[in-house]
Amino acid sequence: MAPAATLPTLQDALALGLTEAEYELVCGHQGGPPNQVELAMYSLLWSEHCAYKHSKKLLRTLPTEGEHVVMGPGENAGAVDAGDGLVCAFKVESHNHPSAVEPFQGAATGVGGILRDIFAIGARPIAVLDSLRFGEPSSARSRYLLDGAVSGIAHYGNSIGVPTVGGEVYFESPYEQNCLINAMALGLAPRERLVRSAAAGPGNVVILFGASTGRDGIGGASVLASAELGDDDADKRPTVQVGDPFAESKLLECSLELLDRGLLVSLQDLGAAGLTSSASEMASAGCVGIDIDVSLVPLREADMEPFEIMVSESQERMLCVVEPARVPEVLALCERWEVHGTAIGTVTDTRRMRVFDGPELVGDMPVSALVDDCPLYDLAPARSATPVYAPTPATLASDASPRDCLLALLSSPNVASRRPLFERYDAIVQSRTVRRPEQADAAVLAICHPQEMRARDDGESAQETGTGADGDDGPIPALAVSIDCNGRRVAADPYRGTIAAVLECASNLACVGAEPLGTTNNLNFGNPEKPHVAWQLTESVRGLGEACRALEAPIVGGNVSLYNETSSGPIYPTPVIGMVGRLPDARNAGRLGFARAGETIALVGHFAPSLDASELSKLRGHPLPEELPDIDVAAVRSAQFAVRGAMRVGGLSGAHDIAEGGLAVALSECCLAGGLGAEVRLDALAGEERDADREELLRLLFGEAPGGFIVSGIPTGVRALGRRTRVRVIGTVSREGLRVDLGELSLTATLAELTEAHGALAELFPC
Amino acid sequence: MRFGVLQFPGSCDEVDALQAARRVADAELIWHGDRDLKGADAIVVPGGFSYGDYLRAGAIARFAPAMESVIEFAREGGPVLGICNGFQVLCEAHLLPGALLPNRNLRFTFRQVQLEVRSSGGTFTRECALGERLSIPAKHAWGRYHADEQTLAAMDDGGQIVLRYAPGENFNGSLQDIAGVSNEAGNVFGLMPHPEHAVDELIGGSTDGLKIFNSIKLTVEAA
Amino acid sequence: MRARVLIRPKAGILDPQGAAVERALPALGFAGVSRVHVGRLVELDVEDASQLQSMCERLLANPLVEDYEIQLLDVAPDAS
Amino acid sequence: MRARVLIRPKAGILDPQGAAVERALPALGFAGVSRVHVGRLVELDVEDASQLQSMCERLLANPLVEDYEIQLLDVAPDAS
Ligand SMILES: Nc1ncnc2c1ncn2[C@@H]1O[C@H](COP(=O)(O)OP(=O)(O)O)[C@@H](O)[C@H]1O
Ligand SMILES: [Mg+2]
Repeated sequence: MAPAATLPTLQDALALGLTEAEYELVCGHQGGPPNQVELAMYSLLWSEHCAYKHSKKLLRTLPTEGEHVVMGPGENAGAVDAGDGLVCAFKVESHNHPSAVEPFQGAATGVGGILRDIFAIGARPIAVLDSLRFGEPSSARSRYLLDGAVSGIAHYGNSIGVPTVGGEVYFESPYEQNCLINAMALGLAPRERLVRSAAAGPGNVVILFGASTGRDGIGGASVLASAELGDDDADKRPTVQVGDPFAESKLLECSLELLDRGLLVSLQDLGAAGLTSSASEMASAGCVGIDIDVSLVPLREADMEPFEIMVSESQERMLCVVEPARVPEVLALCERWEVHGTAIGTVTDTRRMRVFDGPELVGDMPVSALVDDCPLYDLAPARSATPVYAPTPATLASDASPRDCLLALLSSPNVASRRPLFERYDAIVQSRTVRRPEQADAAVLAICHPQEMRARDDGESAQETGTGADGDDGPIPALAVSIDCNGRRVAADPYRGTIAAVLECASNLACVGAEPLGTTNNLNFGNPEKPHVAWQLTESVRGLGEACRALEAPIVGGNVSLYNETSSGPIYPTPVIGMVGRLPDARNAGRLGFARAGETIALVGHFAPSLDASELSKLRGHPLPEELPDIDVAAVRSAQFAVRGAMRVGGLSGAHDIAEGGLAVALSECCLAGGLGAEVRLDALAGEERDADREELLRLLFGEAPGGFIVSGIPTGVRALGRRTRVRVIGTVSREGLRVDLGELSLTATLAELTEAHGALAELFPC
Repeated sequence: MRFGVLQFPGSCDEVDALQAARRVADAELIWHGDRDLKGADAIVVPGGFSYGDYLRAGAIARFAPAMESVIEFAREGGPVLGICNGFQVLCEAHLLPGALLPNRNLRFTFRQVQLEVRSSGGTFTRECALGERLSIPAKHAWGRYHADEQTLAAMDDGGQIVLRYAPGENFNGSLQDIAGVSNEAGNVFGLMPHPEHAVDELIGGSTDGLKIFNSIKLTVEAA
Repeated sequence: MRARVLIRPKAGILDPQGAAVERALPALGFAGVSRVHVGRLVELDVEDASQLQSMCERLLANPLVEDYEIQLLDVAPDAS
Repeated sequence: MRARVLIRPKAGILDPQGAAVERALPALGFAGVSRVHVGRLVELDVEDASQLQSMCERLLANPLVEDYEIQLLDVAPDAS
């Protein structure tokens, strides 16, 4: 052991992010002050990022079980039953703070990290989605972050051959200083290939494979990932982590082949906190100990200290446990995939994490102290008495005509077409993308396409899954996926806003004919030690749990990103929801656009729109309301049920859920997606409103609420929905532009006008 | 009739190409490190990011052992189709004239593009009519076709400019809207758009890409 | 005045391109090559050479992950 | 021996990267910049410098569209 004179002090512990009380606890566990390696490891594992100190108690309230759940929270990713012996693994993760420092690499390594979580449990990644938040695009910094992040996601996802099939982006000033970069990935695995991360079998060998270890992101997890970004963040900048998708593509193939050959006891990716967290968590999950010799770790830079090796966040690395007899075979396979494997340790029965540097013991800690004994904190929630978020300056006059409102909304950054973003992503590689962005409300991915496995040179054509889209006429089951969260609505009302985000995902799934299998979430919030943020978090998690219970879409995994705030205040609370569903036959996957002139257009659902916290209110510069109207979750659910059922039997030509910008924007989007127009009469609807004044009519046109859908199809198909929910026929698909009759507030716009307004984001990506 | 589809580290669309080829004939993957083309009657060099696209797209892959065999195969008249990264590899290997440079817009761009068949009846376009439009997705960052004027003139005369982007579709800035070219002998063909992603109504909405795979099959079977 | 800026991955930062080239060269029969790094080259005419450093910091290089070196060239090289 | 290879787009070939830099600089307040070209920089240790030209022809540059210039450096620059 290192001599006492070189032991770090309390000051060092504080600098690493531990509190004085936590440091005392560490000393207690260690029987004295920890040395440098030990302190580094404790400080990482006891960070908010790894220990969920402020969120774990809340997370325990979430529903995590259900008939489709195969693997719930606790593993690298959750998994649900996808049918036919396959499971779908999925998870969303954030890379907010690294991306604020270096958006390209931050976003790229965010994608790399979430993909590793998917293949760490044995699933082949089949899709990525991104969820992004920036300040208003009028700010140069926001545009820089947007371009960098999108480039980084494109770089990593495109290069590794996983399609990016969907996502979302919002521009709001509370994200100006603290952007959010969340990435979600899905994978497919034969059920028997699923693997857990728990180490087992004392005497088994711990093998590190993939990239060599450098000084990447040292201090990242505790300093970079969980502290508020101050003005002095230049000093806190550790070496930026650089992603190498080419290395990861080999790591992925190697990992899956190791599992296919049954060579591994367990597998784990190296993410935040590198070897420290991977090894300790593997040991903890398996109730064993692990000895690691850092002198065996292949280094990219000479002279790295043991603690640096233990905390390095170099990308594209994996850790596995292997029975001694299998080690040569494992190392040989690593060589074949050019990912270099090295035995760096052994599983022990000591239940201690021991770090050696050659013969010298440089760290020795009880696994349970490292992983389980970090204190958990209670939140002290209290709603702020004064508004926390300033209204956005008005850009639209309150007496603007309905037509001007519509065009302003269509061209506003939160509503305009995302084409300039998603055109930078390969959405079709792997040949299973049945619905790409802007074709439908959710992405749809065929399951049965025989490409689950990448076949290899030895002619194993490895068609593990089903029969393929061609040839036979059987159904082609598919997955649908959606990611969503309107942070402004959550800011107005964390409980109802979060319910709305969950409902929105399920509505998106319903529009393509899919029913939810499970949910993932990324809780992006400010500093939980502040009462108002604690209140937001508590209320949001309450809404999340209730909504997922009501929809029977349990939470199978997720992530928490706290301290997203700067001196200018916290971000909008942003519980990003990702939901995966299944549909029996991809051939009936819904589209959003109008399909044929002459078809009937109907408004479906008990839609009760409100301008509170709506996009229109934002453009008008209105402050956030005190709360949102109550949501009738059961009614929304029955509307989803009706739309889903009709879509599955081919009873509808199109379905689109009404979201930002309300009915008029949803109609415009259906026109644009189908290249057709619409003749819509809302007079009858307005007649339902007693004494409808101008604001009431605007509410009908542009108000927002969960549970409303625009559907189109032949009259009988549309009316059939009425057995389960409310259906109001409002018009007919036409060849001309959009025309909405609503007394004095009638409006018309040509398709060209709609297209131009909707294309407003193009100027953010100049050539 | 059997297709061989090369597989480099970093290839992404090789399984897609394999499955597309299997819609018309047999097909097998060929590992980059193998010299044995396993008796394939036609070779597909697929899309993706071979060797990470590092240095220059296609620059490293063209030296793979399997490519040596492909070069020989091509010299003997065997049909070779290069798609996207495969097109870049074939240019780097000098099996096709010209070079591919970063897109004019400097971005990876994914878009369904309309192509015009400018040379029909050959190995790869037997199934297409002159002037016919094909709807095929393109997705790449290095797709700007370049060759010097003399070469371009000779290619034009020799019917080597097989596909052009339809008016308004050339997002990468290729000279003369060139989307796909063949060698003088007509047995090597490269294009930036991805015909293997236009083989299934359900998945791409277009099946125009099948015409290229079918053309190869018919050519091989006629020989 | 013609100027040249050499932009390289910062020491210690992963350089996947350099690594890929280093692995490729021996296969082509070039032995004895090591420490390969791939960066960018920017050449430009400037009226005010004192601006170059700030141009590098703000646009040409990404100082978080790249180092840069400015060279002033008396004569413009013929690659224009 | 440390060597440096400068690789530039051949004269007359559209250089969109150079053009983008040239457009971006004035917006950042840098005036008087012209003829901007962006290329690649490869630095490496070689045992046999006579191999460099053939490395460039075969791998490092594409002579159809790029020019290259080899510089031999006496001292290794500190970017390792
Ligand atoms: N908001 C959340 N909801 C549900 N599960 C969560 C949430 N946040 C984290 N988890 C779960 O906690 C576990 C640890 O998460 P994390 O430390 O992010 O894992 P990893 O290191 O693999 O990225 C995971 O199983 C994750 O799914
Ligand atoms: Mg993990």
